[in-house]
Amino acid sequence: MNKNEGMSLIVKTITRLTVGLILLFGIYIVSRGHLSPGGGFAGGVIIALALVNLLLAYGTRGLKKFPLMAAEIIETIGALFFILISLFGLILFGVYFYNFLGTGRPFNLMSAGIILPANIAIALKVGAGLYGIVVALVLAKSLMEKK
Amino acid sequence: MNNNLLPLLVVIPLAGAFLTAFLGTTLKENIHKKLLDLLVNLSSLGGLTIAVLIATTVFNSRTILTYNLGGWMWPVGILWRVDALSIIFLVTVNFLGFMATLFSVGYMEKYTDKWKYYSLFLLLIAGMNTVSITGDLFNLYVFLELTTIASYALVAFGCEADELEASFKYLVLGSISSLFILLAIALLYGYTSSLNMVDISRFLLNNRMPQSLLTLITTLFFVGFSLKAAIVPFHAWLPDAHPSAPAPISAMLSGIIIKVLGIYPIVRIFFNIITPPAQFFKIFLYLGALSMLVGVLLAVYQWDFKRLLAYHSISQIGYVVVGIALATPLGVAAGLFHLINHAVFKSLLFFNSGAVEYATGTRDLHQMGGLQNSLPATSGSCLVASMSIAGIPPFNGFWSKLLIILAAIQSGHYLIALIAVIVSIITLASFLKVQKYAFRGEKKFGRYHLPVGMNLTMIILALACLGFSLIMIPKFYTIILDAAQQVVVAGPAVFSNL
Amino acid sequence: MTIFIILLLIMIVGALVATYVRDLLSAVVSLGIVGLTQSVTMLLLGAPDLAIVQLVVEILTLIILIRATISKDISARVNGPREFLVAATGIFFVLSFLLISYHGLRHISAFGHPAMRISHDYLQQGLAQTGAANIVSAIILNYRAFDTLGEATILFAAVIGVYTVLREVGRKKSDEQK
Amino acid sequence: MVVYLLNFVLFGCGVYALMTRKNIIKMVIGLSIMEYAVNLFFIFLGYKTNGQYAFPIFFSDQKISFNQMVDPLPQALILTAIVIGLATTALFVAIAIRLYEKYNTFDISRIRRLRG
Repeated sequence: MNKNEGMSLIVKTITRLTVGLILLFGIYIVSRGHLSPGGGFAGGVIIALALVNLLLAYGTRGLKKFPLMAAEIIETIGALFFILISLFGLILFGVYFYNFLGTGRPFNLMSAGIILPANIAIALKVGAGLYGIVVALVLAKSLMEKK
Repeated sequence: MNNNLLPLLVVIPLAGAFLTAFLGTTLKENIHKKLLDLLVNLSSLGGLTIAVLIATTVFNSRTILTYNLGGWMWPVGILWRVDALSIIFLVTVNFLGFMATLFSVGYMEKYTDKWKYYSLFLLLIAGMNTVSITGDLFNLYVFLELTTIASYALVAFGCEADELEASFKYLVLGSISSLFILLAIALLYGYTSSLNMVDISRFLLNNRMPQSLLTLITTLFFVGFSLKAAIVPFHAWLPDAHPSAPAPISAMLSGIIIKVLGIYPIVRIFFNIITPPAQFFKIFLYLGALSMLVGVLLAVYQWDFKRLLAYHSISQIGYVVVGIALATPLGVAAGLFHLINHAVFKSLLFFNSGAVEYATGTRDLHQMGGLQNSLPATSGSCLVASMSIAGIPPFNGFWSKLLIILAAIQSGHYLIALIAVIVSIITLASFLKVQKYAFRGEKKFGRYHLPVGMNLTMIILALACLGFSLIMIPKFYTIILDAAQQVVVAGPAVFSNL
Repeated sequence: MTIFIILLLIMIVGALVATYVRDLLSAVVSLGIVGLTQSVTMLLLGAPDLAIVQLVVEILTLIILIRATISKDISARVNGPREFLVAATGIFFVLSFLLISYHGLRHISAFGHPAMRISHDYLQQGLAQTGAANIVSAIILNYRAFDTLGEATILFAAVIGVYTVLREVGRKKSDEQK
Repeated sequence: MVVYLLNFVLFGCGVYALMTRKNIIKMVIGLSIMEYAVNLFFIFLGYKTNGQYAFPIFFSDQKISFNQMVDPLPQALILTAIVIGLATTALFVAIAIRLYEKYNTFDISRIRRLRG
């Protein structure tokens, strides 16, 4: 993994500065999904874009920190977590997808019952899944160029 | 109690799919192989037992099972609605799903990354379960899309050149049909501002839809769903997608996917929700007859076993469409009866072709020969399936084709009845060719022992080919077929009492 | 009202440029124009949720598409007499579709006056029943949460599908089967 | 009414691009344009006049009353449709790359090994 893989030095330094901010913005969008626009999907895709940004700037060397298998595992964990949330309603109240956490006080973070944990589950799933798709496409293409 | 079984129908396959993916990525190949075979078969068996339980409750109590998701009343929340019509599709989906998982334990050893196949397959079952029980149009669209996306990847599972091209063609036509369906749902929402089937049909009863909007929505829905059902003018993807898919997947595709995603929504929307313009059923009938003819004529020249079966699927779907398009009580009952029978014998034929390909490695009828004694179970069950698809008396195919022909004569479509008879004879000829070249003829292959799961599946399905002709007995006929055709023929009135 | 017409015209021009330009990369970029203008239109239509999702999904689609346009062969058009026939059937189909839809579209709810029979309940009791200030999130994850479960599963199926399609060898060699 | 028609014209552009272009990437673009048109049409159905800032989100200092707000149901549905479009496009591009690896071209007329 030589140094000059990925894009030029300027892009690498800019990415190093901005990746943290993009991730923070993604987490903000996910966590305030029920109060302001955004939610699990938008936040998840933003998180995926931050990681893809890292991958494109540093080339496949960036994969060490966040390998493809980790993305697959996080994605299935997110999916199982979301199914679990839906099942809790069935187990506790006998109604599938019931909001078993109540509605809480409006306009504050912990307010909307299952919406916040579900948003987190979706964000995990969408973020890791889309990152996995882009990594798989990038790896497939580099493999083909060698052929 | 049985209302709570409904969510399990969807949760078990979905949780199974996610667990399979989780175990597939974390554990090593040799560790997770046995575990996943067991897990997947258990979840599809669980789905089957729940479907049968729900079927018995609906048949005995003759009521409609409803379920409000999330506890919200149905125009606000999503409504699940299981009546006699959706029971037929529900039980067939889970029965074929269990057969396919049993078959693929042995068959899929030829492919790499078996856990990905299992995960996508369970998503197929979850999607079709929801499509057959949901009472909400957009929910039907989302899980229809889930089933098709899972089947795109499964058609291209072998990653060979022609499989990728077949999957590419299927993807293009599948996406176009999904867009047409979504556009039709948007227009319907524009007029009725609701997505719930019961709400829409009640709204349309008292303020009738103007003729121009009705034709637009009818054409969009019809084009969308007949692309999924491979009815003749839109059948281009089927003869490529089915042969290149792995055998259990082409068995599911021909057996049930084109029915749950194609025929069922057409029946539900055009009989129960919107009353289409008068000439719609005539067009639907003639397209069905055309599918019968075109499918079998193209099938006669084929020498590739699976491609021949794929063309026969198009012609058998034509039979089902002709039955249902007659819109008479006998016609609809005959169409649904043939739909169940076709699911059984067509999937058995695809399993046979898979077993032959597994043993001999070829799909070409020329290179096969004398398989009668090298693959006894396969040739026996293939004989049973060929006779039932050709409509030979003791087997189930005969009874349903007979009912369709009687229904056509009863409602005065003599030409269509004649076409049905001619097509049945050509089908018989085509399958005699298969028997002669593949199973009789001089011996080319030695004795070959198939994995036990494959033989077991083929024997069960061969018995089912015989067993399903018992539905002709009046007692079973009334509770299964009569109840279903009453739902269809009753039209929008069926939603009035809910 | 006119702002939407202008934005839609920009999108139509972007779509036509995307079909007729010969180089693949500029076709993908003009697809980006269509997508981002749609994001702005959704913002002006009072759908901030969708504007964010559309914008971000559009960026990801562009990344995926640009990574795929590696081929140097200029997009070969259907040329010769066959091109006229195909173009003619295409235009005929689009025009007949527009004609039928023109007559049909007169009868759905007029632009700007949606008949919100069910959405009225969402807006009226949404905050009280679900506690979520963002009614769209309330619908997605509480009233119609099952659609979102289906949605997440569709993305899961697509991810597993991409991994299946992109693996190098599909069928095991006959020797390593046993 | 004009806005709906322009939406259908955009849908027609997508259909035209899909039918007449032989390059796989152009077909992906045509399909995406069709998806954009259908999604936008659904949102146009839910718009209320001068509802540019009437997005269906409540704030503690609420200025807009709920009967001025835009229809939230199509927005919830189209969030799903956009992600379905992304899933289809990702699968499409994955298959296109593998086809390019096998046939070394994006031109579907040269990929015609199967007879339909």
